[in-house]
Amino acid sequence: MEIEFIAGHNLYWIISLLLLVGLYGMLAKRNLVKKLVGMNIFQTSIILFYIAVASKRNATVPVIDATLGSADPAHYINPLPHTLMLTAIVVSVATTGVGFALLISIFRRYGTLDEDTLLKRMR
Amino acid sequence: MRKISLIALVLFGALLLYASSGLPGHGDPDGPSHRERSRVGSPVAAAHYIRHAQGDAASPNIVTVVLADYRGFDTLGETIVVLTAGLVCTLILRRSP
Amino acid sequence: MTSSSRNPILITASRLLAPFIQLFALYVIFHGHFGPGGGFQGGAMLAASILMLRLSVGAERSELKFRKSWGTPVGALGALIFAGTGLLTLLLGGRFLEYHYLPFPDLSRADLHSAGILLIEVGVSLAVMAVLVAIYDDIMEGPGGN
Amino acid sequence: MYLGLETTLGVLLLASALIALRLKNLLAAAVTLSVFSFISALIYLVMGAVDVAFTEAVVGAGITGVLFIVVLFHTSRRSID
Repeated sequence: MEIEFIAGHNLYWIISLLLLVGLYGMLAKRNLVKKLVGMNIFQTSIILFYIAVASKRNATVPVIDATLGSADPAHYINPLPHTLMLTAIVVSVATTGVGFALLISIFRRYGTLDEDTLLKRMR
Repeated sequence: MRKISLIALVLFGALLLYASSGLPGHGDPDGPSHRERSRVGSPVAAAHYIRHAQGDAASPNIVTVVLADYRGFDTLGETIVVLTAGLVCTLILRRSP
Repeated sequence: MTSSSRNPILITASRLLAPFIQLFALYVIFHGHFGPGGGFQGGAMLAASILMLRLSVGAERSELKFRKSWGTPVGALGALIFAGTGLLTLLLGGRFLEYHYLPFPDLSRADLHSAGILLIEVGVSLAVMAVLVAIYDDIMEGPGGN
Repeated sequence: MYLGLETTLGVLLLASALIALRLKNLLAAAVTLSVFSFISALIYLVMGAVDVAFTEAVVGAGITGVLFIVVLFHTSRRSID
């Protein structure tokens, strides 16, 4: 446990805790809107993990600078995870919209969003 | 909250913390995805993209070039996923009761 | 929830701000080659401006900008622009989305790729804008709603 | 790069996530989720992902917040946990 290891890995620990917080929200909370909040936190932690893996010390943003040129890839941050996560964010808001549609449909039919009451009324 | 889900959550967290110790350090320039060649000698995609993006598509923003040119088929799939999500919303909410 | 507010400050400010937001969104879409930006961000900004109008001036008057029935057709049109660019290069002898077969004369290979990326960004932004506005409209206007 | 700044913002992110899950007023939880999105956009910006930060700031803080609040006005606004 030297100091370099902690400085290099503390962000991963924070991301793991964030993923656990999102999973806790999805498992333990009884309100369905709270479950969606937990799902958003979960998605953000995964996106954050990809961006953390992509970052590179002593490198700049992935837009080609004329003074640096594109000869040495060590000058630029890895652009591939950025691309994948860019589409993942927009897809995540669209899927959250589908979740909202299901939520409103459930509320119109059963009149509640609490999980236990919902399971009782569905019986 | 039931006890078994709490136990599963704690075990999952311990597994995540254990697995993250095997990753390269944050911002390490010698990480596996930042190298020119992988461990078995095949070229890594990111270095190729950074080298050739401006020459191939005349645009300095590498993310845009990878998004729409090198991986354009992937983006087509994502667009269709977004469109499908909109259609599903319409089908769920505007259905006559 | 009332669909329009009665506050004149909100109505005036949002009607004044919306064209500038849309102008900046167009700048983001068409400047995506040279700086941060692109189709996804620009489409989301266009959708945000239309959602702001929907919330402030009411659904009836904001329908002058984007009708409620346009959601699915415009989204499908965006995906069709994307797929049509790929099919065009396929018909002209290349592979799917191989932009240097596009029929623009007097352009070098790299500039043809740049033009193809621009076409695709327009399609993506149309699809994203239409779908995000359509989700909002569906939530507001479903059967049994207000 | 800015490891101290990233860690500080990460702790703020955890705190806002926990607050968003604990609040009983769902409208306040939705607004706290917007705050969460903004802090995560800041972290992306510090890590050098400008495009992702831009998308997160527009989508996560603008459109997701609007959709959450509209859904809350159509359903119930209080939660029992």
